[in-house]
Amino acid sequence: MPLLDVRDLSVTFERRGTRPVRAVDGVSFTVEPGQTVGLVGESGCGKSVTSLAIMGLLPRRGNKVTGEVRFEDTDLLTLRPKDLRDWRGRDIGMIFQDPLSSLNPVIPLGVQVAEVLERHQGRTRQAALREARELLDAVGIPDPARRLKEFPHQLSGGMRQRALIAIALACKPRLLIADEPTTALDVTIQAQILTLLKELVDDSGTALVMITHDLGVVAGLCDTVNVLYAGKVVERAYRHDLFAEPRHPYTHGLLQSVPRLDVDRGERLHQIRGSVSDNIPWPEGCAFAPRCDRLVDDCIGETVPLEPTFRGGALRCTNPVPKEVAV
Amino acid sequence: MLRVISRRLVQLVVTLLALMTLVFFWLRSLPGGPVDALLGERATPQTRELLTRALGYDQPIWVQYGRFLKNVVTGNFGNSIRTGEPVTEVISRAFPATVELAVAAIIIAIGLGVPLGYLAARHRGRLLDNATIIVTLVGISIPIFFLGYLLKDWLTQGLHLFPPSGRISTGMDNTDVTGFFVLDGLLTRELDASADALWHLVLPAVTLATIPLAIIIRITRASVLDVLDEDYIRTADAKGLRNPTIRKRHVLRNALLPVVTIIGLQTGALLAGAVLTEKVYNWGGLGTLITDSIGGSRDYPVLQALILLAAAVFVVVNLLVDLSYAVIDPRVRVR
Amino acid sequence: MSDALVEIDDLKVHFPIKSGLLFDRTVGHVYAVDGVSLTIAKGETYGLVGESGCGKSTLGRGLLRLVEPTSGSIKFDGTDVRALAGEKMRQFRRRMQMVFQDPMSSLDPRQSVQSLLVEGLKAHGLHADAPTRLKSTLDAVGLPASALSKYPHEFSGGQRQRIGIARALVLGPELIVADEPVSALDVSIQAQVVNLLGDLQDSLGLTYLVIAHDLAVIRHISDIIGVMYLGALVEEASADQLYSRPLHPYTRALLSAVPIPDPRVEDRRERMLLAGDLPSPANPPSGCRFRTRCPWSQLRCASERPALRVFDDSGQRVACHFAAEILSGKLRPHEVRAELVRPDSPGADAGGELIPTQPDLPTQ
Amino acid sequence: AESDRDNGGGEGSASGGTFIFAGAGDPKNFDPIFNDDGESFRPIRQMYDTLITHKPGTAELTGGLAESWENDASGKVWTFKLRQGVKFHDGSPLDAAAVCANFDRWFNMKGEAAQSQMIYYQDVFGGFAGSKDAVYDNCKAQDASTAVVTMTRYKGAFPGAFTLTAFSIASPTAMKQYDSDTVTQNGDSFSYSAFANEHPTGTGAFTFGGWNKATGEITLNKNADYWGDKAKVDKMIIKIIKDENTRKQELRAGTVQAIDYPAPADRKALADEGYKVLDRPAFNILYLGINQKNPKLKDLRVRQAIAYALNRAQLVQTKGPGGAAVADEFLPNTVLGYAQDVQKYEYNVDKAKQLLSEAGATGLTLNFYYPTEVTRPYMPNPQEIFTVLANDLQAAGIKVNGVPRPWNGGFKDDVQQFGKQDLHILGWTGDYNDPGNFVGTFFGRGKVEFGDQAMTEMFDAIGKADATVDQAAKKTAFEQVNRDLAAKWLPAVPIWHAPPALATTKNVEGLVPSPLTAEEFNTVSVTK
Amino acid sequence: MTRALSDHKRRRIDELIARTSEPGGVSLLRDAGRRLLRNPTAIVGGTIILLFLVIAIFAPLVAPHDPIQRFPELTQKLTVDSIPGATAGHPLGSDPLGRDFASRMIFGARQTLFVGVLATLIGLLIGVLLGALAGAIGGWVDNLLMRLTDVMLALPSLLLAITLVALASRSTQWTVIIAVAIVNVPIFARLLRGSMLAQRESDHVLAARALGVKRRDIVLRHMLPNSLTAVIVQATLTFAVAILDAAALSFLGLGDPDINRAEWGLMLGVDGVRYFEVRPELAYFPALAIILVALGFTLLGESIREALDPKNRR
Ligand SMILES: Nc1ncnc2c1ncn2[C@@H]1O[C@H](COP(=O)(O)OP(=O)(O)OP(=O)(O)O)[C@@H](O)[C@H]1O
Ligand SMILES: Nc1ncnc2c1ncn2[C@@H]1O[C@H](COP(=O)(O)OP(=O)(O)OP(=O)(O)O)[C@@H](O)[C@H]1O
Ligand SMILES: [Mg+2]
Ligand SMILES: [Mg+2]
Repeated sequence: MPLLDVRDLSVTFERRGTRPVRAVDGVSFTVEPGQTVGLVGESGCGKSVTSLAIMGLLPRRGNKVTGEVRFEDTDLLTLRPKDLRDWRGRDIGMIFQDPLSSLNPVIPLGVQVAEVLERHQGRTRQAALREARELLDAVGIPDPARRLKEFPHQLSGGMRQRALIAIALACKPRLLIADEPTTALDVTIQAQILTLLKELVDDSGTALVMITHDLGVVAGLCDTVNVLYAGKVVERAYRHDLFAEPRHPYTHGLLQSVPRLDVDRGERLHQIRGSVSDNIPWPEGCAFAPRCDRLVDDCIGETVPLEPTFRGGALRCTNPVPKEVAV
Repeated sequence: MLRVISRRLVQLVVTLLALMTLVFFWLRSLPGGPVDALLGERATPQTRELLTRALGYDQPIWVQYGRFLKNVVTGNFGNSIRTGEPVTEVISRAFPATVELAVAAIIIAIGLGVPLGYLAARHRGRLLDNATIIVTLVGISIPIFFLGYLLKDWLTQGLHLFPPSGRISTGMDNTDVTGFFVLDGLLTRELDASADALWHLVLPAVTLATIPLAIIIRITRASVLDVLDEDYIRTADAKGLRNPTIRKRHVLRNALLPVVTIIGLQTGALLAGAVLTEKVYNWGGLGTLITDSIGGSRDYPVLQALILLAAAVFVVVNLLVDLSYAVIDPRVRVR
Repeated sequence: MSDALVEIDDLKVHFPIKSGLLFDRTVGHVYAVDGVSLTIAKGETYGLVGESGCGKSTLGRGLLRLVEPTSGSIKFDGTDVRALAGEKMRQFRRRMQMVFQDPMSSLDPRQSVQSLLVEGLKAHGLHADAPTRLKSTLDAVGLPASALSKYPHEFSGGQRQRIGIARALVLGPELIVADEPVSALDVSIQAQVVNLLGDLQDSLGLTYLVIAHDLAVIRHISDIIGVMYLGALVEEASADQLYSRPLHPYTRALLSAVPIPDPRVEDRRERMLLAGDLPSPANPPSGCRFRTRCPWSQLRCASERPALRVFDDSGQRVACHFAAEILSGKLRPHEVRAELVRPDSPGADAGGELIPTQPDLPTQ
Repeated sequence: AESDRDNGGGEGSASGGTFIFAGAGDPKNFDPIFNDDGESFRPIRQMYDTLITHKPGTAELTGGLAESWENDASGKVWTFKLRQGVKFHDGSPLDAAAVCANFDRWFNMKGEAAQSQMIYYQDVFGGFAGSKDAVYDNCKAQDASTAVVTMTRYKGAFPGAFTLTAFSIASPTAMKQYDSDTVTQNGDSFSYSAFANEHPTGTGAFTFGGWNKATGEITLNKNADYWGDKAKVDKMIIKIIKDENTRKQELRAGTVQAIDYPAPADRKALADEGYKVLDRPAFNILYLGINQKNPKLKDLRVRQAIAYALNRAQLVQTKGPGGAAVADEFLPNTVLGYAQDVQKYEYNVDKAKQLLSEAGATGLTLNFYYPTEVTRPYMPNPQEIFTVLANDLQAAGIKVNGVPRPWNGGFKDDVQQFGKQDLHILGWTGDYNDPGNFVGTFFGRGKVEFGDQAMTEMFDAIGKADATVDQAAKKTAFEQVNRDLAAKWLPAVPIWHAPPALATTKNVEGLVPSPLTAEEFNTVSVTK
Repeated sequence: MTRALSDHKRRRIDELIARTSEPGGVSLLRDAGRRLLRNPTAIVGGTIILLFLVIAIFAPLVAPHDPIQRFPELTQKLTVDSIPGATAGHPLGSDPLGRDFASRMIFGARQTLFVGVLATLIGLLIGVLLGALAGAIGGWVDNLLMRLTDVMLALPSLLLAITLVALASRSTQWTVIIAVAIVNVPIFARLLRGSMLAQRESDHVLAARALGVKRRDIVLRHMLPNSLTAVIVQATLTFAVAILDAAALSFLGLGDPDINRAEWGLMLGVDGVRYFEVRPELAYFPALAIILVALGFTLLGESIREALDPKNRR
C-alpha cells in the first residue's frame, strides 16, 4: 500500500472580480514508503499549490480543493482542520523554498525546533531543547548548543535551510515534502543540502516528495519523477526511463534546452516556443499545444487523458516523442 | 546599542540648539512680545521705557543672544511672563499632568486597539472587521476637540456621570508627591483622592485616545494580516502547532513590531491632541500651558521651553521605542 | 585571438561602511572587488561565474562605471574609461551597454516599450531614425512591432528580457555586459534568451561580458571563463579547458556541485563538497581568500595571497600556490572544519542605525 | 484625604462651609503694588484693605482702613483718620506708621525691574523718588491713628485713586521679613519675593491659605479677627477656569458655586435653569477709535459720518451682553461729569453718506484694526463686534480693510505704539469713580492711538477740568468736556457700556456685584 | 515529421492565445484606475469628494444667498442668547451674526476646499522640491535638508502649526494655510526622498544611467514619476488632516481671524463651540461636513494606495 496516494487532486482559486484559476488540475501520484518522488515543472505550474493542498495549508478562503489525498488509510482532505494539525509535523514534514522567511525572525532557533517536539511528542521544553541540539548537530550545524539561542538572521542561508530540515525531521515523519529547498541557495551550498537530504532520507527511511524546477536535482535524487505542466501531470516515469527516453514533447524539449556540463558544447540550444504563463488557464485540449513542435489536430478539443505506460509510468500526450528519437 | 543612544542624543542636542536659535531670533523680530505682554492697558509710555531697559531689550541683539544661550545652557529658561515664575517650575508642574493624561490615553489606545485590530484581522471581510474599519475611519476624521466637547456635554451636564473639568475635585486635599495625582493618592494611601483623580481622568483620556486608538487598530489589523501571509506562519502550520500557540508565539509578536513604531510616532500626535483635549477639559498640563502661552499673553519664554521640551520628548520617546523594538526584534539587537 | 576590446587592470571597488555620531564617517570597507585584471577580446564572450556576493555584478558595474571604482584602470578600445569625465563619459556609454538580471525591475514600469527604447536614442541624439532602428531591433530580439505600445508588466519574463536586450542593442553598442541575463527565467525560456544572445553576437559582432552563477550556462555561451571568489578572480581559462582541467580547488568544487540532468552521470559522480559558507567581503580572510573552505589549504595560504598567474602555455590562469601539486595529486585533501560565518554582520561592530523610526517616512 | 468635596455646599450652620468661586485667569502674585489686572486683584482684595473703599455694589467712596479723610484747600495734603484696633494677619497693628511705610516703600522702590511692574503707581503718582514728575512728597504719622500724606501737586484722581487695590496697605513687618522689594529680572520676565508669592499679609477678611498651581486653586481662610463684617464662610477657594464654557459646566455640575464672566450667550439658559445671574452695574466703555493721522479723518464730518453709520442699537441687541446699553459718552452715567444733553448719533446711513460726500470723502478705504485671541469684559468677542461694525461702515460706503492682530502679539503695539490703524476697537473698565479715569486717560494728552498730538484745545479742557479742586465746578467742567467730545472733537465713537456678569448657584447669598468688578466675598454665605 | 495541422485548428489556437493574453497598451496607472473603479471603498470616497467638489465649485449657484450678507429679518430676531432657526427663505436659519446659515454651509465647501487644497499643495510643492533635491543630489545637500526636516518632524504637527501661527506677527487666512502647509513639508520631503533614494538604487535607474541618459532626465522621467505615487497617496490623506488642523487652530482661537469667511473649521471652532447651547446646529452641521469630507479623502487615499500596491495587481 502506498504511503501517500494523491488522486485526482484539483485546486481552483476563486476571488471576486477575477476569473477562477485552476492551478492544479486532476493531479494523481503515489509515494511508497521510503521512496523519493520528484515533482518537476516550471514556475507557476502548480507544484507548490499541490504540496500545500496535500498539507492542507492553502489559504482558508478563495479556493476549492477536490480529489483525495490518502495518507495510508486517511483522506487528509476530509479531516477537520484541527485534526489535520496532529498529522502535520508528526507524520508529514515540510521544507520550504526560502529558508529565511520560513523561519520566524523573532524567536530563537532552539524554540522553533523544540516546539514541534513539545507539540507532538509531549516533551518538556528542557528535553525538547536537548533533543533539538542533537537534531541541529545531525543536520551538520556546527556548535549547535550556541545556535539554539540564536536567531535566524544570524545564520547563513545554508544553515537556515539545515535548520528547517531539522525541524521537518524532528518527529521522524514518514513523509517529507521539500518545496524547492535549494532554489535560493548557491550551487556549492545546494550540493551540501542535497547530499544531506539524501543521507537523512536513506538513513531514516522517510519517503520524500521533492519539488523542483531543476531537472538536474531530481536526476540525482528521485526514484520516480512527475513532470507537471499547467497544473497537470504530463509525464511520469522512473528516473532512468525519464531521462533516457522522455516521451512527452515538453519533457523532451526541456531536457534538450538546458546546457549540460558533461557533454560538449553545442552551437545552439534547443528551444521551446513561448512561455508557460502564456497559457494558464488553458481551456481546451493539451495545454502545451501552442508551444508544441509535435502539434496535431487531436491535441486540441478533447482533454488528453493520462495514459499509463510501462513500469508504473504515465503519459499525457496524443503524439508523444517516439522512443528512438529520444536519447 | 550605546553608540546608537549617544548618537541620537548628540543629534538631539544639536537639533535643540538649532531650534532654540531659530526661535530666539524669530521672536526678537516680532512686534509686541514680552514688553507688550507684561503691560496691561494702563501702562504709560514711561513704564514701557522702564520695562524695555529692565529686560535689556535696548542692548544689541548679540548680547541678548549670548545671555540667552548662557542661561539656557545653565538650565535657566527665564521666567514666565504670564505668571512670573521660573519657566522650569511652570513646566515641571504641567509636565506630570500631561504625562498622566497621555499615559492613560496610550494605555486605552493600546489596550483596546491591539485586541480590536487583531480581532478585525481574524474576522477579515466580515461584519466585525467592517464595523471596526468604519469606526476607525470616523475616529480619524472627527475633529478631536469637537468629540471632547460632545462627550463632555453629554456625560457631564445632564447625566453628571463625570466631572466636567480639572484633574481633581476642587478642595480635595491631595498630597502632591510626584505630580501624578492618581499615583500620589496611592502613594500616600489617600485612596479617595486617587479614585477622584482617576474619575477625572476618564473623559479626557478617552478623548485623547481616539486618534491613536484608531491608528493602532488599523496598524494592528494590517500588520496581523501581513504576518498571517508570512512564510514562517506557514511553517508553523506545517509543524502542526495548535492555533493558540501560533497566535501567541508566532503571530502576535511579529505583528506588534509596526505597532510599537507607531506608538512612538503617536507621542507627537498625543502632544498635539493634548493641546486640544486639555483646553476642552481645563486640564492643567502642557497643552493648556501652550494655549495659555500663546492666546492673549504671548508668553514666549514658556513657549520657547515648551518647543524644546516637545522636541526632546519626541526624540527620547522614539529612542525608547527603538530600544524596545530591539527587545522584541532580535534582528535589530545584534548591532 | 583578436585584439582586446576591454582591458581591466587591478580593478578595485570598495564600498565604505559608514557610521558616526553626528556625521557619518567610514569605519570599514566591503571589499566587493579587490584587484581584478582581465582582458576581453573583440567579438568574444567572457563569462564570469561565482557564488552570490562574490562581486560579479560589482565588477560589471565598475567596468561600466555605474559604480565608481576605487582604483585600477579600465581601457575600452584603447580609451581610458576612468579618465572620461561628465558629458564625455555619458556619450561614451553608447558603446557599452548592460542587460540586467531581473527583467521586471530593470524596466521602468511606467514607460511603454517604445519610450523605453527611444529614451536611449534621445540621450545620444539618435532619434532621427528612431522608427527604423526600433523596428530592426525588435526584429532582432524577436518581438512583434505591436509590443511598442505595451507596458513591461504585460509581458512574460522571457519577453521582458528581450526588451531589456533590445534596449541595450538599440544604441548599437560594441560591448554588452549581461548581468545574470537568464537566472530569473524559467528553464524553458532560458534557452531562448541564450540562443538570442548567441545569434546577436554572430550577426552584430558583439562582445559580451556575461555574468552568471550557473556554470553550465556560462560554459555554453562563453569563450573565456573567469571564476570569482570573494572579490577576486581565482581562475581563468577557455570554456572547454576549464571544464576538462579545473586547477583551482574552488573551481573543482563548483564544477562538482552542479547537478546534471542525467541519472546515470549523477549516480557515478564524485562530489567534492565544500564546507561552510562564503566569508563576509567586509572582513575577508588573510592570504588566500578561499583557504577557510579549501581542503588543500596549507600554512602558506594564510600568510600569502596567491596572485592570478599563467599556469601553462594553454593560457589558463589560476590563483593558487599549490595548483600544480593538487593537479598532480601530490597534495592530498584534508578535512576542513567549517568556519562560522555571520552573514548579517559585515565588518563586525561597524555599528549602524537602528531601524528607522518612521515606517512611512523612509530615513536614510 | 480629608475630602472637602461635600461641605462645598456648607451643610452645618455651625461652620460656614466653603465657597468656591471660578475665576477666569491666573493671578500674577499677591503683592498689590506689582499687579494691574483683575484676576490678581480678586484674591488680593480679599486679603488686603485700602484706605478708602467703595460702598458695596456702587462706585461711591466710603471709609476703608481710614474711617475718614480730609483734603486741604490746596488739594495737596491728605489727612487720614485710621480705624482703631485693626491688625494685620501677622498680628502687627495697623497704624499711621504702617500706612506711611507703604507710601514710602512705593515711592522709594529701587530698580527698574520693580518700578516697571508698578503700573498703577506710575500712572497715578507720576514717578518715583528723584523724578520731577513725582506726585508724592511725603507721609507723616501725626499720631498713631492719623496719617498725613502730602503731594507735590493737586491731582483729580484723588481721593478715588486711594481705593485702587494696587494701593492696598500691607504689613510692613511681613514685607520686611519676606523681602518684598526684591524683583529680579530673569530672561524676559521677573521673579517676585516670597512676600508676593507665599506670604501676602494684609488686613483683609480672608487670610492666605495657599495657591495650588497644579490644580489652579487659591485657598483663602476666614480671618476671625477681621475689623469689619467677618466672612460668613470658613473658607473660600478661587478655582481658575479659563474657558467660559467650562466655568458654566462646572457651575452646573455643582462643583463651583459662583463663576465670573458667564458667556453672554449662556446667561439666559443659566437664568432659566434657576441660577442667579448677577449683572454688575456698567462701569466700562467700548469705543471705536479714530486715528487722525489719516488726513481724511481729520475732517470732523468724516468722523461724524462714521458715527452715524454705526447701528449701535442693533449691535447692542444682537451682541450685547445683558444690561448692555448704547454709549453716547465715554463714561457711564454714574460718574461725575456725565452730561445728559450731548449730541447723539442715531443710526442714519443717509446722513452718513451725505456727510461723507460733503467732506469729499466718498470711496474712503480705512484700515480697521481689531484684536484676536482675547476677550475683555467690555468686549466679549472682538471678532464679531468688528464684523458687525465693519458691515455697517461698508453699508455707508466706507470700504473697510480689516486687520486682525493678536492682542499681545501686535495689536497693542500697532495701535498704541505705532498708530498704524485708521480705526480700531478698544475699551476700558473704570478703576474708580472719577471722570479723569475715563476721558482723562483717553484724551487728556496726545496719544499715538488717536493720532493727533495737537488737539490742544481738548487736552487743555480736560487738564483744566481734572485740576479743578471744587467738585461742583469739576462736574460742570467735565460735562462741557463730554459735550465737546461728542459734538466738536469726536476723537472716537463710544459704542456701548457692557457690564460683565456673575452667576451663582441658588444657594449663594450676599454676593454683591461691583461695578468695578471689585467684589468682596466676606458677605457671601452658602446655604444648604 | 509532424502530421498536418488543419487550418481551422490552427486558427483556433491563435484565437485562444489572443483570448488569454491581455489587450495591449495598458499602463500601470490605467490598470490601477480600473482596480479603483471596482473598489466599493473608492467609490464611496470618490462620490463624497465629487459631491463636495461640485458644491464647492458651483457654490454661488447652489447657495440661496450671499454668505456674508446680514439679513434684517434675521437680525431682528437675533439676540446674544437666541439665534433664529429656519424661516422662509432661510432653510437653516441664521448664524450668530444674522447671516444665512445654509448659504454659509454651502460656501463653506468652497472655502474649506480652498484651505485644504492650498495647504496640501503648498506643503506638497515645497516638500517635493526639497525631497527631490535631497534625493537627486544627495551628499551634503541631502544631509542638510534631512537634518532640517528632522527638526521640523521633532515637533508634533499641530504644535508646530500653533507655534507658526503664534510666531507670525499678523494672522490671516494665509497664516493658517501656510502653517498647516509647512507642517506637511517634512513629511512630503521625507517620503519623496526615501522613495527617490530607493529608486536611485533600482535597476531601472541604473539601466537608464547605463544608457547614458542625462541625469536631469533620469530624475525627471524615472525617479520622480515612480516616487510620486506615494506622495499622491499621502497628499490625498493630507487633505483630511489639513482641514482638521485648520479647525483645531480655529478652536484654539488661532485660526483665520476673519469670521466673515465661511469655512467649516472656522464655523465649528468659533461659532459652533461658542453658541453650542444656543443653537447646536451651528456646530453639528459643520462638524458633520468636516467628518464627511475627511472621511471621503481618507477612503479615497486608502483605496488609491491599495490600487497602486503592486501586491494587488492581478
Ligand atoms: N493564493 C492564490 N490565489 C490565486 N492564485 C494562486 C494562489 N496561489 C497560487 N496561485 C496560482 O496558482 C498557480 C500555481 O502556483 P504555484 O505556486 O503552485 O506554482 P509553482 O509551480 O510552485 O511555481 P514556482 O516554481 O514559481 O514556485 C500560479 O499560476 C499561481 O498564480
Ligand atoms: N552599493 C553597495 N554598497 C555596499 N556594498 C555593496 C554595494 N553593492 C554591492 N555590495 C556588496 O558587495 C559584495 C559583492 O556584491 P555583488 O552584487 O557584486 O555580488 P554578486 O557576485 O553579483 O552576487 P549575486 O550573485 O548575489 O548578484 C556583496 O557583499 C554586496 O553586499
Ligand atoms: Mg513554488
Ligand atoms: Mg549580482
